[in-house]
Amino acid sequence: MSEEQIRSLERQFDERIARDEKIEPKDWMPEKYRKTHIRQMSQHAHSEIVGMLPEGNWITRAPSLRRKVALLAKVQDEAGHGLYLYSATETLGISRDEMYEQLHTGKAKYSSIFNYPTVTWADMGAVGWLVDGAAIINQVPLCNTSYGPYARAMIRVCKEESFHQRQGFEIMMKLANGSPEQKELAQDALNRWWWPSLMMLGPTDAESVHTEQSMKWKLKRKSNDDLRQQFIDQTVPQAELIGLTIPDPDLKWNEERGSYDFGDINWDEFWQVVKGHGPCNKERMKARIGAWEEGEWIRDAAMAHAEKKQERKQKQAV
Amino acid sequence: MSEEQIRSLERQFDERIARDEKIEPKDWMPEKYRKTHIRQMSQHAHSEIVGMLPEGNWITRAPSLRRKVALLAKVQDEAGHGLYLYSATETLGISRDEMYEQLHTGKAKYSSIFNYPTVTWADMGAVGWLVDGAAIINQVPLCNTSYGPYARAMIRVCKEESFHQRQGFEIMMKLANGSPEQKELAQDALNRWWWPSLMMLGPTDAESVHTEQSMKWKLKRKSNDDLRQQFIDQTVPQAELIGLTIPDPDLKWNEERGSYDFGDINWDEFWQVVKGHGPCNKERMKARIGAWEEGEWIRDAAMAHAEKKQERKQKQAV
Amino acid sequence: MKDNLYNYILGIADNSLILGQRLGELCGHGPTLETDIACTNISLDLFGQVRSYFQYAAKIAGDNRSEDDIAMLRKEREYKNVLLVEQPNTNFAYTIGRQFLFDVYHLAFLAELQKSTDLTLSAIANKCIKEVSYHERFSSDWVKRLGDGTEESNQKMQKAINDLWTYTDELFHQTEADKVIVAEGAGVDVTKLKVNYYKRVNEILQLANLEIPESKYFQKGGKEGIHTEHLGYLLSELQYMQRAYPNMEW
Amino acid sequence: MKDNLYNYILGIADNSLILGQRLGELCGHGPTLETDIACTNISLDLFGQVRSYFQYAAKIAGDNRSEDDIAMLRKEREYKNVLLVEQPNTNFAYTIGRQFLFDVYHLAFLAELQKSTDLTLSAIANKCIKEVSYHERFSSDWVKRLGDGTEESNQKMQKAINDLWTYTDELFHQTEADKVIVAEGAGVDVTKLKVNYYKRVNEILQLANLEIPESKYFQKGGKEGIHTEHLGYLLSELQYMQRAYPNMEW
Repeated sequence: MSEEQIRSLERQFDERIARDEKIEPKDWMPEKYRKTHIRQMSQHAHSEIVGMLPEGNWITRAPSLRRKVALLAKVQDEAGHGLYLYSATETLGISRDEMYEQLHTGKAKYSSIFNYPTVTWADMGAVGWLVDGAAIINQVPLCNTSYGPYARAMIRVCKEESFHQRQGFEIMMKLANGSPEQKELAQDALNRWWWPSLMMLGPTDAESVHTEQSMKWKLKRKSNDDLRQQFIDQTVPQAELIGLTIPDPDLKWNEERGSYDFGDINWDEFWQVVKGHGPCNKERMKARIGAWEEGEWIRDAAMAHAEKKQERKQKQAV
Repeated sequence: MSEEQIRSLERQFDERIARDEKIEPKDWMPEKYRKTHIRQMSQHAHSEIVGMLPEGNWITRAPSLRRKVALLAKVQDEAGHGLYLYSATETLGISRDEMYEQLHTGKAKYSSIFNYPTVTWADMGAVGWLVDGAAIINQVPLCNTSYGPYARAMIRVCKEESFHQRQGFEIMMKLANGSPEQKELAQDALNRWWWPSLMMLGPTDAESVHTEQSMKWKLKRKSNDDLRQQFIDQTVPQAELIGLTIPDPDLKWNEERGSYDFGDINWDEFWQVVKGHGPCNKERMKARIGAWEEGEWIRDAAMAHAEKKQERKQKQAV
Repeated sequence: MKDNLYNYILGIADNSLILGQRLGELCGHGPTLETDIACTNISLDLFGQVRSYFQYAAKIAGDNRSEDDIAMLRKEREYKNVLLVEQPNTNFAYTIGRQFLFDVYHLAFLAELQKSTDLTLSAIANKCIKEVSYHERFSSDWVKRLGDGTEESNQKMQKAINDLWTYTDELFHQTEADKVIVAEGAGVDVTKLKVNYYKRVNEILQLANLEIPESKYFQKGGKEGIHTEHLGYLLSELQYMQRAYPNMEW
Repeated sequence: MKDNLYNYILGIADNSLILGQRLGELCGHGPTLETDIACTNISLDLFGQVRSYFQYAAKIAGDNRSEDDIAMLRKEREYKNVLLVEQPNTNFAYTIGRQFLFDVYHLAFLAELQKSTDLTLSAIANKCIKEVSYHERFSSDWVKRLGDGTEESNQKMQKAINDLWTYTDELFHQTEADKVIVAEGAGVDVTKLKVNYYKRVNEILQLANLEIPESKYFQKGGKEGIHTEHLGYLLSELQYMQRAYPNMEW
């Protein structure tokens, strides 16, 4: 194709997106669009899969059968999200195995929040309430993103995430209304998860790359700082409702802005974790790579069995 | 050597034993004496090592620091017994590695009692009281056995075993005098360990092989049935003292014999366990073989390091 | 009477409880995303069943104890599950083998329990049987896949079956409580399930190119609360929160 | 004041408690009989130390709590050990690496604690230091053996050191309680031990043909009770009996 032709295709492509049309797998798309989507979507899929680990950590120790069942179901939903996000990403011409490879070698990222340990049962509440809460704020706009398979996956994901978020909040509420010990557990979990949750909305706009292009492609519709403000404004009243204190002495309502002012985020910590030096980065990768490597003989067996079955069928047909 | 000469040596050898002289590693001995001792002594060493497992099972869950320390020390003593029994056996011209090999391939046996699981904490009491108790009865006569290294090892072993036995009895006593729940734990442990402990003294005399020869060599000084009677007569009053009931409806004092009569032993169970089909035979071997295999790179490293160190020393000397 | 029914129900439910817990350990660590989801799903089904059984048992006990008290506040000697289900996830072949050897039994058991004169039990059985027939399909498919797959997978699957075989016979033992409830028509006479069980299991093993173990030595004890050394560790996790924070709501 | 001293003692003793427990897991499973005995011996020493510290702490608390209450009835957020000692026995190189990286610190720490103005603490330190100098010799010998041994053992030892390195810096952090007790002259200013610690550690690593990790990123949190996910499982075993059978004598 001549450069002229490409430019014309690009123009048409941009116009389609501007008209809110969805881009589908078989449509022409700029290479950069494809690559950016593979990066973001696979990162999103990886986050679901790695995100199973901190919550999986409490399945065997859940305090009641009801909570155990809910937690199992939640972690299973995350596996499901991973599954259809990987499938959606595969429509862009990359295999799941390649994506795993990128995850295991550190080429692909996943959400840094999952590099914090789940230290007590209350973390199951805090993760649902705050981490899923922040995730939803990140993800709701993606239900209208330009790439069809991603947008459709996100609609499904968001529906389940908001159920998870309510479930997490309910765990926190129960603890906050429980014995003094339970209330302490809840407050402690909030103290530990608050700041990392704010970081989940991404670096400040000043430090953020890719934003402009992503806006155009509707991979991003609000800036990180706007999303963060939205998360804070939504979450603070919820904490108040159940009598927990946000661990930020600078937090206060700003009448003029109609929003909460809040304290400084420790971006050094953020970058340390992003760069692979958070509390659990190594553990998380060890778990994922371990599962993958231990799974090799099983995947081989399944493949060999399928081939043998096929052969047997063909022989019978002859 | 002519047959004549051998017969003469054998005669002298038998006379030495009859005179209660000790046979030492460098002394001439009949091949059968050597083999029989290797079999019995290595079996004894293996029993110490495998015997670490059922008790090791409760180290991380011991109910108090005092008990944890005592249990650790006890299991460590067993390792120590293993160590000097292996050393004593090595004087007969077999290496520790060869003995392990025999254990791991099932060629060598170990005491069947260790193929029962330790199900509750009270089993730490029952094992000490009953299993070590029965072991002592088996072993005390061996302090005077004819093979010097074995006799000396047994003197040391017996001293520690009787300490262990008292420790086990003390655990049982504490439980038996404790809460109703604790007393139930103690009674339950006694119920489960009583019969296997009786079996520890070996098959009935009618079924026992090797006995006559072993008597002559002082590898055995009383018959299995006599030892069993001794164990029962010694243990029943101890149970009564702490208010526990021996789980044998046929048990009763026989005034005439001056001993307890007791019920039938389930020899089918005994032989099933001996043949490798007890509750934990597979687990015990898995643990031992696992430790051995996982230790390979470590033993190799230690050897390589020692060699390199030696070389470096020699080079410096040049 | 009530005691026997209570114990009978626990005898059924503890199998699901302990197996569900074992599967829960794997959640997030499965060899593929699909098997991870499937195993978690089975675990979910099993815990759902446990809740139905224990809620009923709690009603029978009639003394304010809750499903969680029954699940998490017993001592190691009070759990009545068979030894099979407490065996560890040594590797995926063991997980699948354990599941398969239990599912075949479980399915046949529930088919009979549907006929129980106890209407609650028959209703629970009726609800569970659909789930369990899915479990059985899943696990026997995987037995075939691993048995038939590669040489390595065949060996691993064979080893798992050989090791787990010793725990199958216990499925068909009856406790005293069982006998009473069977006589009343509310329970299932498991001794009658044995022949068909081995027939079905052997059929699948053959399809999977696996040898049927010949050992005639079996382990039992779980139904009487005498467990393997694996169970204690499982319980220390299962019970941790209820023990450390007693008498609270979650 | 008393609270600070109590917390200070727990901060010392919890390291021995958790490390002793980790070593206890290995008892009967060591790679050779000799190392099995040695590791159990270290575990024994550590638990002996724990008892001395906790008996003293119980006296300070003065409210009838026992050494076992302190050891086994706290919640996961109340254990003050450094993250290093709770790391699992991934393989023998990790066990040795963890031991070595702790022992070098422990020995230097006790040498200072001997000078404590608190006579009980200085007496305990005086008793323990002989044991710990044996530990340090044992673990550094093994670091050298594994580092210098075969290519495989060198790689394994290097990997363990690399992974555990991230937990070393925490040894030299001070809690609020630490600062108060140090100011009073009863505690050890751990910040002053840091330079010599790395000097000694690096010396051994070099003798062992191992590379000194370059990472400047470190983990902390244990001293404030924020632990890695490994600790919870360890505690569920450690506490099991005391939780399941409360208020009894053993």
